[in-house]
Amino acid sequence: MIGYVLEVAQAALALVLAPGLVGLVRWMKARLQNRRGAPAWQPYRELGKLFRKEVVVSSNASWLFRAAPFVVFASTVAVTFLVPILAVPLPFDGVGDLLVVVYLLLLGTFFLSLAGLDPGSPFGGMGASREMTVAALAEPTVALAIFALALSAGSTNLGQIVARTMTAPGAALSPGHLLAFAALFIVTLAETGRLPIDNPATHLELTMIHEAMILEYSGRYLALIEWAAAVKLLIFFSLLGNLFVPWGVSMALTPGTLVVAVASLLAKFVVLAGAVAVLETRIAKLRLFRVPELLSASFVLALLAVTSSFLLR
Amino acid sequence: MAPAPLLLAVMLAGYAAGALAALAARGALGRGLVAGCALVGALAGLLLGAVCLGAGLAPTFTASFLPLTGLALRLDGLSAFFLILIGVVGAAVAVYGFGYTEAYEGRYSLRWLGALLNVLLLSLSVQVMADNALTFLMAWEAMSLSAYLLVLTEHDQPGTVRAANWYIAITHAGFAALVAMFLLLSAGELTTSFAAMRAASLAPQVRDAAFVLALFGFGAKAGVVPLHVWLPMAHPVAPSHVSALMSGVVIKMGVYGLLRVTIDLLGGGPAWWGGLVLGLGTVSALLGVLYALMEHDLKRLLAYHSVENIGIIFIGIGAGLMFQSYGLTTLATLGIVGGLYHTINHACFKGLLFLGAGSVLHATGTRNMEEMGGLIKRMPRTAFFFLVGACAISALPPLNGFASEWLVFQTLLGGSAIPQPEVAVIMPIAVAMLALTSGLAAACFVKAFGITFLAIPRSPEAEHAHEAPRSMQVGMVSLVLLCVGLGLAPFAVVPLLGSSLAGLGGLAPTAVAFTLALPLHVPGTFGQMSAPLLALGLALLLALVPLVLRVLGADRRLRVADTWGCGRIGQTARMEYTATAFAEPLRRVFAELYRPSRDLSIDFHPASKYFVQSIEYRSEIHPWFERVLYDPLLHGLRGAATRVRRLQGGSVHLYLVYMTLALLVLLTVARWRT
Amino acid sequence: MDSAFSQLCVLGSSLVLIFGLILLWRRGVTAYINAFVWQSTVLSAVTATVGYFGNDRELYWVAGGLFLLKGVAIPRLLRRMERRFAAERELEPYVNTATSLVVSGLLVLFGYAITRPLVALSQLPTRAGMPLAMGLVLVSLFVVISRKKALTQVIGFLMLENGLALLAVLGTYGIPLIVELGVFLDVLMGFLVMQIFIYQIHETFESIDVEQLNRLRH
Amino acid sequence: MSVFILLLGPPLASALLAVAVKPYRQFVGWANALLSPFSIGAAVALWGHVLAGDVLTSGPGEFLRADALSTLLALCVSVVGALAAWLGPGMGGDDGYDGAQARKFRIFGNLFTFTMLFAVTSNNLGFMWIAIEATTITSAMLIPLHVTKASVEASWKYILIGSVGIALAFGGTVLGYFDFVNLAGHREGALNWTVLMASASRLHPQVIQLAFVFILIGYGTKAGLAPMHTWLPDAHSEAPAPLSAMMSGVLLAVALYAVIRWEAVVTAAVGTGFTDGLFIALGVLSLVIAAFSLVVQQNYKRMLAYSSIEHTGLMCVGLALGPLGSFAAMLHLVNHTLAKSMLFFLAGRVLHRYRTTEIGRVSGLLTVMPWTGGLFAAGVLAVVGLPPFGLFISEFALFRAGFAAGRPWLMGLVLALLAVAFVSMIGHLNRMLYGPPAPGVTVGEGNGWPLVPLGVCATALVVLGLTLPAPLQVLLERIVEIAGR
Amino acid sequence: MRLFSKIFQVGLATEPLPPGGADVVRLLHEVDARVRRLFGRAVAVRQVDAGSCNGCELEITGLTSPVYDSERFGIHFVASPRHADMLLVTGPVTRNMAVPLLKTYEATPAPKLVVAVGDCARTCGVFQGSYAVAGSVDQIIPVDVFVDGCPPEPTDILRGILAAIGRR
Repeated sequence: MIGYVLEVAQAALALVLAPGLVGLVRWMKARLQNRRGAPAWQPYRELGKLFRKEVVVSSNASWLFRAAPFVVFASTVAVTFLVPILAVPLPFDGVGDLLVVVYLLLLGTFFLSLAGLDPGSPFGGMGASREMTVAALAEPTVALAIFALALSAGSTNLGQIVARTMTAPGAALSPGHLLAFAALFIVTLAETGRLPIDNPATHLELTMIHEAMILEYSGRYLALIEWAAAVKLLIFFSLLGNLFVPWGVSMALTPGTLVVAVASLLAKFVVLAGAVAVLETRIAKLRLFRVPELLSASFVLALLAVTSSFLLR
Repeated sequence: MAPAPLLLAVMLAGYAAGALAALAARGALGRGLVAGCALVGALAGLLLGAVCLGAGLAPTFTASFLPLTGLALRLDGLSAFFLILIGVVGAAVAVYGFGYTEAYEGRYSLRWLGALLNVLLLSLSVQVMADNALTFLMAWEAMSLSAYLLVLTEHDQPGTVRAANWYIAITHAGFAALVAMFLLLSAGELTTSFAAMRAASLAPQVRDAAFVLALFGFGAKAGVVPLHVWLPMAHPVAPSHVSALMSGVVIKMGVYGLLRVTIDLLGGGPAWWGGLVLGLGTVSALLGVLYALMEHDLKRLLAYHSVENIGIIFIGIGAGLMFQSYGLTTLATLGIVGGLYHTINHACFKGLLFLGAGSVLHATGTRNMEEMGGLIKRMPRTAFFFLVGACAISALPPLNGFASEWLVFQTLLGGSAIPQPEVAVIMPIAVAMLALTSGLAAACFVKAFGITFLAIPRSPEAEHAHEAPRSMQVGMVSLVLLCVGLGLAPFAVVPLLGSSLAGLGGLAPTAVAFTLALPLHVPGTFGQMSAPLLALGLALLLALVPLVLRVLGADRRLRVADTWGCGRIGQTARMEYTATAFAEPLRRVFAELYRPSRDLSIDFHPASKYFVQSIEYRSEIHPWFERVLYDPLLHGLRGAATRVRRLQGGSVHLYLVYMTLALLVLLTVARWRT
Repeated sequence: MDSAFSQLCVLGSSLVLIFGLILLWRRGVTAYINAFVWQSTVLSAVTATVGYFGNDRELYWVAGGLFLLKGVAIPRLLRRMERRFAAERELEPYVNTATSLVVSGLLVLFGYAITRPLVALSQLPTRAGMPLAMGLVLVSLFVVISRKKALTQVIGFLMLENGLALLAVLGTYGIPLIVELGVFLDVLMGFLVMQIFIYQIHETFESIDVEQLNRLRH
Repeated sequence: MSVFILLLGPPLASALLAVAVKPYRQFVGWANALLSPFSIGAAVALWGHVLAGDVLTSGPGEFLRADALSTLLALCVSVVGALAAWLGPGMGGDDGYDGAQARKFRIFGNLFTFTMLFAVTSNNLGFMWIAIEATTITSAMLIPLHVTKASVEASWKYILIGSVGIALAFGGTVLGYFDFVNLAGHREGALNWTVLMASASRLHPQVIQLAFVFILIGYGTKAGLAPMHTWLPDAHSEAPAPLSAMMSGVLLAVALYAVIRWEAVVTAAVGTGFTDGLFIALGVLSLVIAAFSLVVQQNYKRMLAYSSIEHTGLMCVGLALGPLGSFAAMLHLVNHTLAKSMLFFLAGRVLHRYRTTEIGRVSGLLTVMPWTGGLFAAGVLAVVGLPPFGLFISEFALFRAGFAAGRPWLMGLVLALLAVAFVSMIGHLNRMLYGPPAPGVTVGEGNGWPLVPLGVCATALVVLGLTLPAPLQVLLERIVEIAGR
Repeated sequence: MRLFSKIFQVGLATEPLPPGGADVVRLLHEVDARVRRLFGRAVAVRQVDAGSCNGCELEITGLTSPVYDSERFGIHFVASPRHADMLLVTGPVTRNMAVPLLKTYEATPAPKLVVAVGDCARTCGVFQGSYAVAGSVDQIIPVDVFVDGCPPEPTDILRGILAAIGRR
């Protein structure tokens, strides 16, 4: 029973924390630009505002346009039940493994891209096309990273991976793991629309990827999409944090370990957010047609990860 | 046991009656009879398969009907599975065809269309039950021939005859290989019965040769790269319900044959067999989807996706064969089960997609996606069905495509069990390629669905499109339900598939014990997942989110306005993103592969070059294997033909010279022969 | 006695072959017809000789038939055709005279080589002539191949049959009479049909040059 | 005796009737058509005798003899002869022939049938030779039924090459006789096949081999084996349709019959190795030439002719593949006879309507003459070896024999060549069947009754594809025994 | 690394917003309290150039710089009017831009505010009377706040925006 409670609590925590995480990255970036910046909780205010605004829908759009935000949100939230954020093992661990996670996220992307095409705006189509390109090219890297992890853990189920890594800490520092981490980090940047692949703060339609798709959205639909994007960032951070550096994740489900889990999770988030912020300050956006090069680099990293796991087995 | 002969008789009678009725009756009655008889036959076949698979029976039927060897039928698990496959798609296609062929009335010969459809179904059903080589080959050629003639239905359309020629040429080359293969296997055994082939002990070289021939023959039918060239030509020009049947079932006979021969008759082989199948599968999957991305002809796009999905099926089977060669029978069964699962899944969703494309074609009269758009409002049901198919083929959970791809992934992950790392390393590469394939497939179907159904119509035909008639909808709905059902119930389907393979050469004597609990737990290896719970969760969340929003008092105002286009005045279809544009980024990424030829011509205003009057952009992609593989072949053939033709030069003296030379040579041989 | 018989046979066969070779050497159609007449006459003489020495009455009939058919009837028809087409001279052949003679020499040698087992097997005194008969068959084939006029080809073909007849007579003292009669009938009919066709060729092509017959190809 | 009279009489009587009635009258054709079934009946009666296990002989010195092999050929010849009688010129209606032509056809066509029937029932190998030589003469007369440059050319080539070839066969006969005479001396009926067979095993191997080379080249010329096939595409394409059908359908088979008769003798003398080698060499060469000639063929009658070469080659290869192969070859012979004669009759209809033999100028055949087009398509699909037609079964049996005989590479080559022929013919067929009707061609089936017997042919082909009737099987098995396998 | 040491040395560059007179900001009417509360801490701005000489745009660009840093007030610029709460309109409305401006306004979901920046937006400035000019912003769409100046300083614009959402 406690497991199910924890499962729901974990999902709720993810939902609640996600906008703050985005705010944190933004705040850190502002500071790195020598700006005062908005506080980390600014995204909550924006979401709140959007939920209370009117929705304007294109006259060309169909029901798909209105259904897509819910699909995106639901699929993303569903993932939070499968990803170990605080504790393992959780009862839903067997419902889906890492592959399910990846394809659930793809489900969201799929519908969002369709929604981008629905109003018939050229920007939407452009965004959809680019988003799907990036998603498709990121896919093999994710799969290989999974392969590398699954090899050493003997399972693709996330709880299993975390538990196995905890019991055999040496694996976390193996070259396979490190390479896989690097590969997955690049994929995280791509999947969550971060620099150098996409600039979340751009105003120029022609350079957009994710933003271009959702140019038509407003009000609560926009809020759901933004929120889902934030949750997606949190999911990837959790994967990076907990799969590769699982320490801190509660395995005993006692209050004490849970507190430690929350604390360690926050610490990991801060570190990762800092890394993203520093990176985004340091580098410029890539030209769209050079993005595949970056992704293929990450693919090579992942491939090296797998082969090294094989050879060092 | 008792119902099996009865069901078999009903099935055969149904198809035969359908074929005869088609020739006899005309008009709506004729179409109805064709559809009804085919439906009866298909359902009987479905039941027959289900009964045998469920009860684990393997009844045999023989008749001294065919010369030389007699007709021999045997229904084991594998046959039963494929009977179910034929039944499922056949039934949907039959019902759909009733409405779809109405538009053919008066334009094309409905008699032959109906008769051949039934003959095709009949030959397919007989083929999967064949228990000797002659029965198999007869049914095989009957299938090829009827499919070929069905492709020719719209023979007055450009490209149809050419497509049919390519189809029959490649499929016949494959057939020749199959004849050789079976006769090699029968090793002088004149009855060519499969039982004798199983028992025969052949030299390794002969086995290898038989395998390569089988791979060629069945690969040609299945449309594996580089033997797939006929597929994107023939599928689009066939009537859509025939395309659905061809893509859903006919090409699957390649899969059936490959399994029957390599697993059952040959009992598996060395690791390179599996490696070859796996490699071909990987290449097919990737190239198939990459070429699909560049297609703007909706049915050609789907046809290329058939290449892709056959590739995925081959990946599963290839991995299974490899594991089998290393004695890892559980993993081997798993891989083949994955392949089979994807086989039936592909039959359902590709059948559905072709039927959907057929409805679109029916409504708009064009297959060119660039002339569609906005159909979701004009034909909402078809759009919804197509969307389900698109999601399924893109392997999105919780639909069926995901379940089988997941299984294939899991099999490949088991590759670490292979003792040789340098061999095992193939598996992660296959994993990566499979992942890339499914990502690209999703991109492709965003394009296919988005450009076809969404936004505003790009042509008057699309503007005035109408919803498909009821019978066509019924055909599609049945497949939609199957896509969902197969996606939700892997826990039930997988053990069934496992039992269908039970006891086939070298595989585990009984079905692998997949637990019948909710999660699909893959024994001995990597992951588990639960499709029903996943679907339930998604459904709950989808229902909950709007509810919570309402409870929390989110704003519910909604206003309809123009599409935002930076304030420009009036939106026309020409401003929309096109399919070409959608695929452009990927075309650049894979430019090395596509080697597109671009042709850009700009007309300037006579007064100033700053005013452009028109821009014409044409770009074509020539698949390189046609250039590298088929052109030299055709060239060589034509060259040889020209040289041989020169022999018949018209001079009677020359002819007499041939004769005299032949005489002298043969006399020399005869005189000095020891 | 046998040796004389044998000598006569070889002499006759040699003559038959030489008349065949004349075709390669001379150019005029008249000369060809004359050579053919002489060849047929010698052939029937050889047949009669074999009949005499071999005590085979039937062969006299054969010899008579041969002479009437090939020495008298067919040459008359040939001469009529020759006059009709005014085809005095053969056209330039595919192979010139010198080469033709060399080739036919080789062909006769080949005939010798081929018939070695026959000669070795046979006990008949006539056996020494068999290689020459085989040589004639091959040389006649060469004539048909290398000469352009339809008329010459017909003569070559008739000589081919002469060679075969010689082979039959020398090897087996002739095939059964009833069969032989059938063969005669066939030869006559075949020749008549060929004659009809030559007239037709002349009518439609206004020449009997076979080289023109080359529109059917591939 | 009566059976033989019934077999040989009708064509002879028809020919004589046609000679007697001048100018031509329509009743001559009808009389011919009515008489021709008697031949078929006689052939069936022979079949009955064969099934009962006895060999019918007749005439002085067992002059005529009908064993299983003869019976099969007699059946084929009489059926195709009857088809030609029914569908030939001079039966009324606008068939494109005048009275003189019809009379000529009735005379020589029936003589042609008669000579073929005589060839296959003659026990004496000399008479067999005479009859086959006579087939050349009678059929050559009919090729330029319409006198054109092309038909005259074709007939000249046919008569010249055919005569030279058949003369060589005579040489072979003489050599064989020589061998026999050396062994046994002059004897009554020495050229009788039965007599020859009785002492065949003691014949001198080298001599009989040389004889067989002459025989094979000679009769092979008539059978259309490469490289002596050269007359065949010309003659078949220029001959009137009924004659093409007879030549392609049965003349080739009769020539092959002669080869098989001698092959039995040679096999008894020197074993199967020698003949097998020759059969395979010539058969494969025929297949190669036919297959590649089909690739870029532009004339549909020539296409059918090359297809005949291909099938003769195939039968020849089959004869070299042991008893099973011989069985398959004979079955193939039956199937090919049915399919190819049907096709040539149909080609005649097409030619009559389109006035061209060019594939490229025949388009929309299915629209112009749906039934003719459909049957033509069925025929072509049959000759390329697709089920449910009989040729599929016989080809399969042939391959099975080849693999069982341990010749996988040879069979692989043959399969590949057949695939080339298949692809080519299907392509040509499609060019004819589809597309818009050629300009200036009247649309409509026209006189449909000739299609009835052809439809029966097609049905028979399908029946043979689905089942092998026991009487036929027994007949073919007997033949295999005769062929010395 | 040099970049990061520079960042560290500079420290915070943002200057506090100095209190200033309301003379350059003209409030046309009080904003609805609910709207004010809604937008109080988060407002998305879509900038519309209705025909400006781009002087005002230069100043607006200054708003996102570290010195003025509008983000600290929760003000950020967005790319689509669908996302926006407020339109920041500059320049006289030219004939070409009248309909686009109107469409932009329609595209913006309610509740929404309009801030017109610069003299031209209010009076058409030197372009007044030109054949190409359709009129001032308020002649096309309802305006909530005018910010005077040619061009106005970034601080003034910031104050105008804040005034519009009731956070003086």
